Amino acid sequence: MQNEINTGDTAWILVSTALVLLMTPALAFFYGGMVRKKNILSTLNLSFVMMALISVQWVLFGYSIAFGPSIGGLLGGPSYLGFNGVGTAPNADYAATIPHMAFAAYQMMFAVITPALISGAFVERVRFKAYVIFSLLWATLVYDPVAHWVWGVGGILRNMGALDFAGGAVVHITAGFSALAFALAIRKRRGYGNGGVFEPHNIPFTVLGAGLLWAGWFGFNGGSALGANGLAVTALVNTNSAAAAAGLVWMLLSWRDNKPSVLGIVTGAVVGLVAITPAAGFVTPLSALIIGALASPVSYYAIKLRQKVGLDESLDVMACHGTGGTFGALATGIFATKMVNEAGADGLLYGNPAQFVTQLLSVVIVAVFSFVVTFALAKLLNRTIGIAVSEREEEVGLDISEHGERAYA
Amino acid sequence: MQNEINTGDTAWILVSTALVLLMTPALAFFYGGMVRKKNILSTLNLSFVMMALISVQWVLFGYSIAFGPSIGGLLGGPSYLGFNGVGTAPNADYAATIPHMAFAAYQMMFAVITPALISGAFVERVRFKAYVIFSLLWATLVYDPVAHWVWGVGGILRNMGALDFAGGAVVHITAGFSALAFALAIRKRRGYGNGGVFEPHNIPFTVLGAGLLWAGWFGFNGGSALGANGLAVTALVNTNSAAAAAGLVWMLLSWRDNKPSVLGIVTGAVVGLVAITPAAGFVTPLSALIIGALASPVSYYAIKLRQKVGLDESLDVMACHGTGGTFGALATGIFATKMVNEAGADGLLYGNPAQFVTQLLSVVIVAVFSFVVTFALAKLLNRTIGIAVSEREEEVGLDISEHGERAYA
Amino acid sequence: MQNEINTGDTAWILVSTALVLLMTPALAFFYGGMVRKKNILSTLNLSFVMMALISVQWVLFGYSIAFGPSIGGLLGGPSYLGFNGVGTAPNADYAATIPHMAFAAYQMMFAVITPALISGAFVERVRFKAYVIFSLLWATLVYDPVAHWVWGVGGILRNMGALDFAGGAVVHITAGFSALAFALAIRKRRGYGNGGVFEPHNIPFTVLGAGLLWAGWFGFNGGSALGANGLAVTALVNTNSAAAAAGLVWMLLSWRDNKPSVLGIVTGAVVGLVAITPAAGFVTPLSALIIGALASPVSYYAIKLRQKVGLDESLDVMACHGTGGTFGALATGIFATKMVNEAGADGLLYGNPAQFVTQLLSVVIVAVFSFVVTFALAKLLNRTIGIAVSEREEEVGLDISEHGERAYA
Amino acid sequence: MKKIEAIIREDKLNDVKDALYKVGIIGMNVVEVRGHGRDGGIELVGRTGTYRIDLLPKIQINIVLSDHNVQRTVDTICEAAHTGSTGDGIIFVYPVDDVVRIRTGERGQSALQYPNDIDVRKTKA
Amino acid sequence: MKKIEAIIREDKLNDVKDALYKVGIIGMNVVEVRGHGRDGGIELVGRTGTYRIDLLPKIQINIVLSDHNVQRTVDTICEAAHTGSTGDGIIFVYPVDDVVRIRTGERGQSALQYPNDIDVRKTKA
Amino acid sequence: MKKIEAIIREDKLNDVKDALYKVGIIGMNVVEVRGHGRDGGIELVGRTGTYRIDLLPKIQINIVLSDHNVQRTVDTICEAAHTGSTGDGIIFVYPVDDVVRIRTGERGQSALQYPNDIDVRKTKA
Ligand SMILES: Nc1ncnc2c1ncn2[C@@H]1O[C@H](COP(=O)(O)OP(=O)(O)O)[C@@H](O)[C@H]1O
Ligand SMILES: Nc1ncnc2c1ncn2[C@@H]1O[C@H](COP(=O)(O)OP(=O)(O)O)[C@@H](O)[C@H]1O
Ligand SMILES: Nc1ncnc2c1ncn2[C@@H]1O[C@H](COP(=O)(O)OP(=O)(O)O)[C@@H](O)[C@H]1O
Repeated sequence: MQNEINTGDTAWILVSTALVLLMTPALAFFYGGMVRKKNILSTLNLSFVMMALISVQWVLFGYSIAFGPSIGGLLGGPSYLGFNGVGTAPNADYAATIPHMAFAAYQMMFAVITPALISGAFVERVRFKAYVIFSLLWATLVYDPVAHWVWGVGGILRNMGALDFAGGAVVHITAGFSALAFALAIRKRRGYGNGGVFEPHNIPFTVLGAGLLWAGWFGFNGGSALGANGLAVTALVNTNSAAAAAGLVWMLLSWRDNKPSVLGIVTGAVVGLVAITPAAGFVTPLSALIIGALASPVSYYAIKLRQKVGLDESLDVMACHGTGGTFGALATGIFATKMVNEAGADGLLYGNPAQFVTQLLSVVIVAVFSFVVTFALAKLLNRTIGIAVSEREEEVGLDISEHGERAYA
Repeated sequence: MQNEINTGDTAWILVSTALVLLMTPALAFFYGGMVRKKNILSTLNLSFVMMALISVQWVLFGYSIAFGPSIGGLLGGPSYLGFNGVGTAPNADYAATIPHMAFAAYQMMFAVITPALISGAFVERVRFKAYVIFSLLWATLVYDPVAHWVWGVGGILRNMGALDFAGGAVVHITAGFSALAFALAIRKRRGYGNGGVFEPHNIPFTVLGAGLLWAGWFGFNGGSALGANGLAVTALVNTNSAAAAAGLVWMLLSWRDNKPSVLGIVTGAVVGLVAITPAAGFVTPLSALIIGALASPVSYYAIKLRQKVGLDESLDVMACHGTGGTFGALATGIFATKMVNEAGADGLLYGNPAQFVTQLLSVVIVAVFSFVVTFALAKLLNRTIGIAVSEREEEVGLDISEHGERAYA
Repeated sequence: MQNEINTGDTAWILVSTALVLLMTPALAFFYGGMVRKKNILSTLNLSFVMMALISVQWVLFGYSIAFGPSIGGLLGGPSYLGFNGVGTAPNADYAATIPHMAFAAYQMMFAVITPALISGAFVERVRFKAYVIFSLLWATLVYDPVAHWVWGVGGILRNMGALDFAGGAVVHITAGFSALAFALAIRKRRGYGNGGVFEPHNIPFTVLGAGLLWAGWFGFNGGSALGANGLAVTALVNTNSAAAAAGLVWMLLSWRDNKPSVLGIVTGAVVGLVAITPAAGFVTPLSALIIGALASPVSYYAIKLRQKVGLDESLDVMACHGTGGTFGALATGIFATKMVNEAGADGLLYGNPAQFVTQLLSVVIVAVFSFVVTFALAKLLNRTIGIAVSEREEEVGLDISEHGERAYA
Repeated sequence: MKKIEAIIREDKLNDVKDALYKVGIIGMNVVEVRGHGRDGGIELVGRTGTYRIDLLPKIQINIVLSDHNVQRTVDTICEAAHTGSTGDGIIFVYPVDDVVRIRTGERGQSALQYPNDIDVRKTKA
Repeated sequence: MKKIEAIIREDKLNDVKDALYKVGIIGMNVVEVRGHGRDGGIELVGRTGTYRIDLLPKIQINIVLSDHNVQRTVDTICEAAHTGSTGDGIIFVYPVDDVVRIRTGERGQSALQYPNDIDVRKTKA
Repeated sequence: MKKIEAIIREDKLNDVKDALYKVGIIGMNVVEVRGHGRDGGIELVGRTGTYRIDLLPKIQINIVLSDHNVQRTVDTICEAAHTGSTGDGIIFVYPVDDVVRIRTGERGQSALQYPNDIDVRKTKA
């Protein structure tokens, strides 16, 4: 029987679950290092609290919306509410060699980190209460459906043939475009674009976060093979290659403009990790190097553009995740090859331009959907409870005004 | 033959060993963030040095006391001194599919972290020399025997039918009640309960520690299945669920009293992890959510009580680990079900109130034993070499007075 | 067929790859805590950037030089340029049960961290541009060939019968002696040995780094078994034992001289990890305890000597890695026993003094080669582009002068 | 010459600095202090419940300037730093005997002048 | 009016603060400094052996007050901060020209008064 | 007695301290400040491009000493702290009314003397 549990595959998915879980605190520090001292706890918490909030949401109903039996390709049905029916036997639809619950747990960690990613858009001024409500709604109305479309059996984008190995669209494009939408809905930080200085208060924290993210991403992309097999290895190598190339190129870009920035190198690495995410299981290591190398300038100039426009999308979630994820999804349509993964498809370079079109279409659908729903949510919340703290509270800092705490004594 | 090594199971236990090892430095930072700047190195070291001290103790004789062939259900015999006879073939008594030495190594990490947990009771004033001697004696006289009673083949509590999946009693109850005993034996910090302000000096460190602890706990509880199987997955999901629910509830408690505290959220998560430890392999994810959700108020009000009483059990090891572990052990007697784990038992809710009584009995035995031995040890050491530094040394800070070092320049 | 992929083995190597990757950021913090505030970003980056630079080098040609079909035992041939031919089927020459690419990825992480280790020799004054060029050349001219000699099928030292389980020679001796050579070629830091105070600016970072290194080393040594088997378990237990014993002994040494230094304890642990590296898969746990216990005084007095001589080998790479690695390689020749690993050899204590001589010879060859090539490279670069920043730039700090950044605001 | 020491709220630094630049006060330095006055401290949230911090973070701005600039500068700071609630801070004025600019060796009054500051503008006028 | 600058041991801050509150000195601010005097520095332990730090962390307390409070305040600090061993610190007294309270605009003496402080008590008496 | 307040570059602290020890100035304390003068700030590199910091880190050295030591001390600092480029810093001199050494209770001049300092040497000579 093919549906027996394979211990090696299970071990790898358990570990990958731990690795992806760890990415949320890693992200907390990656972001936290870039804010001012008075907002560090607030920023750390915007990520950390997702581990609590979305984990509960996922067990109660999120997983069922995302991976329950499809209702018209749009939503999962209620079969798995409360992890009911999510047992230790495999669910062959998704992963035939590991317990169903391992698949559900692994996917949970993706659901947790995605709203945390968005938080970079509005740090240093968001009202915590509004954020809690927003992220709960967002997970339910944006993340879970999109996960269903792309990965759910019967999901509309999956049926269309869109490739997304580990969440280029599901995680990064949704997060990026939602960040953009939210940033347009919330007011700027005091003094932004107007003499205010927003100096990162602890870049070592950002480096620490980046280091942990890099390692965690091996679980994010490698684990998406859902087994300890050749595909997992390919994904891991591609992940590492893209991160490396992107880090190097960002270093050179900042060097040309100025000096080789450390913040730039680690940012570049993260952008490379983002860009390879949809492609990791479909391309060769050399293609991964190219994808990483090209992702850096794309995000680099996207940040410059964003700054020029004067939008306070504070930690550049759109430029890093939205643009990076979009670039990666399109690159998948170019560099994918069945030589690497028979279950995948050939891309433009391998004689199949149609795949590129499919990728483009899926990107547009996910981006527009995420943007629109998020913008509506943010505006609605702003009308009702307000999404930004008062200017006075912002001055004092969110650690004290929102949490009554001081990070450092 | 059933006693062949399974590579998948072995891989998972190796990884779990690494994850649990990492929990000790994680704890170091969890605790370290909450002390004052002048005691950070001392506090980090109280955890870190256990990795050195107890690892050696365990290889030389600790493992043999805990898991050697039982002598009357009370102690293990000397068969495994110096890891003699602990080879790479499986020991079917404990884990039939992994090398015996993997089991021994995995268990070692539990022995290492437990005395480190206790250190939270007396940070900022303990004499390092006394701590080293104490923890060596404690590991030998408290931890190793209790591990034998609960987990050893023939151990008295195991024979009684007490359930303790991953160390609710062995790790958390022993640590918590020992912390209480030690705190009663050692003098308070200067100014405690008397105008002194003990502001945490670096809450981000505490958040970092909590993030690493959460991930490490997947190895702590998930690894206790001793294989990469359905049970491991269940334990992991339960672990995550309880942590999440407890974090959320603590947030709400602190919000109601004041503001949603970040230190509170991460503390809550850790308390949830503690409470689910004995239950992780015996309950359903929904029960895990409930256990987590209830553990938070229990510990929350235990801290308030402790503060009211004026006891300087500085980082609330009793309230978080002692109370949390006790609550979890009892909850196991309520929520356990054979549907999750046939090797387990049914609890109160599943028609077997006797299990609850068994759990209660085992808790009392372990708690009383830990308390009494620790109190005696602490008093004895206090008479002989002194367990607290002088007030003058405390003023200067333990980093300089005990270690001759300064953490930050 | 024996060449099928084993999922358990593959899972363990994937995880080990992640663990070893994580050692590079861990090293960044281990080193970063010991420099002054104005050089923290620079120091972190000297490690971090290797993840980018050497990963690319390895995929493009490094792996082929190290593990391509041997050309006279000296170098690997070009078969694997661009990871060409490095597929998902096993390469039985190196690891018969995991994808060839997994082996290549795992080995990559060793290539990444080794030049990062060297950076401890010249922190706080090295010119970044020179470092980038140096490390690229060093990886190509020193690391890749030596890896081939020791581990490559047909490699000259492998053929000689030299034992190096996980890189005592390939990683630590090359790094240590190269550090020594570079330190002799570069000028001292301003004020070194002349009233200047070089106080570590953040020892908690160093403790964090040490904790992560310890856990990562389980992948470094345990993974070198290339499967989730008894050998991996033995290596892991030995690794932990040596680290523990070395940490304890260093504590006692510093206590005797002064006070039990926390920086000393964590340094000792790292030295123990270094020393056990070549021996981890060949000795018993009790031998590992002894190796760790003896490694500490060796490195301890090596640092004292280095200080007395007045050489500014700033973070003691030679004393910790060079001396520790050499000691470990020789100890392997003493304590190795076929009872632990049949594929190994017996050492001096087990009646085979010849092994000791082989070890000695291999150490000398690797040490001399590393020293000479590095010294030549450093001198050459110094003549052309200069390997140290100006004194004025050093005064300002490398974070600002080399990277235009400030770590803390 | 006088020295002005203004203790203000942390988050008023930018406003005060900008206001001072506008009236031509350019030379200054800034220290982080913790102070206690009529302001009674703040409650912070711990794991459970709260604790009180009675020394609050403040910013101290030090400016050395000519006597005739004191009044205007004090007024400028008062205005920019004012919120009306407890904790706004306090300004002290001290006598100064001498000033030496390290780079140029200039002494006294002239060491205090900057291209666009009040005194220079006055001199030009 | 005078300004008192007291350089004391870090760990004496709480004692001195409490003693000052008791005699009615409420307004103050505190800065972390590093100082060198007769105290020769400390040896710190490194990986092996030790190294010397010659600027030791100290706390500087700044208090501005009326002339007639100076003596009592200096005595109070001296008593609370005294340990008798090297490194106890030093107190400086400076002249002050003026004081302005930002919130209220009060000037001079009256800007220095607090509900329970020495001067107010005296006035009431 | 006078107080010297010297604002210097961060990286000149060791040089200045050593130079002062050599001429017998031993008592001092040091604070980290951020200052703005003719020096216009620095550009720092961010993820892309740069941003400007207009308050630069400086070191403030405080020394209280006898009147007749002021000139020599100011000269010593000027020399040791001088680089010639903008941002070298500035020295202020203030009057001091009194000094009390906490450990010994010594007051005034004598509280300022150290075994090897200028005054003591002079007295011996
Ligand atoms: N007498 C004083 N000496 C020195 N600093 C003082 C004095 N009085 C107040 N301060 C400083 O001024 C700050 C603000 O004083 P506070 O009394 O709180 O202002 P407000 O008048 O707005 O209530 C204090 O935190 C302290 O730093
Ligand atoms: N002349 C001085 N000017 C400024 N600060 C001084 C002076 N003398 C001493 N200090 C400060 O006072 C502190 C304590 O002085 P020290 O001579 O060590 O005290 P003690 O008299 O107890 O030995 C020093 O660390 C320094 O901060
Ligand atoms: N009028 C002033 N009041 C207080 N501090 C000042 C004043 N002018 C300069 N400073 C301090 O001196 C430092 C150096 O001044 P700056 O004008 O940059 O020196 P330079 O003359 O070398 O250009 C400043 O950063 C500031 O800290």
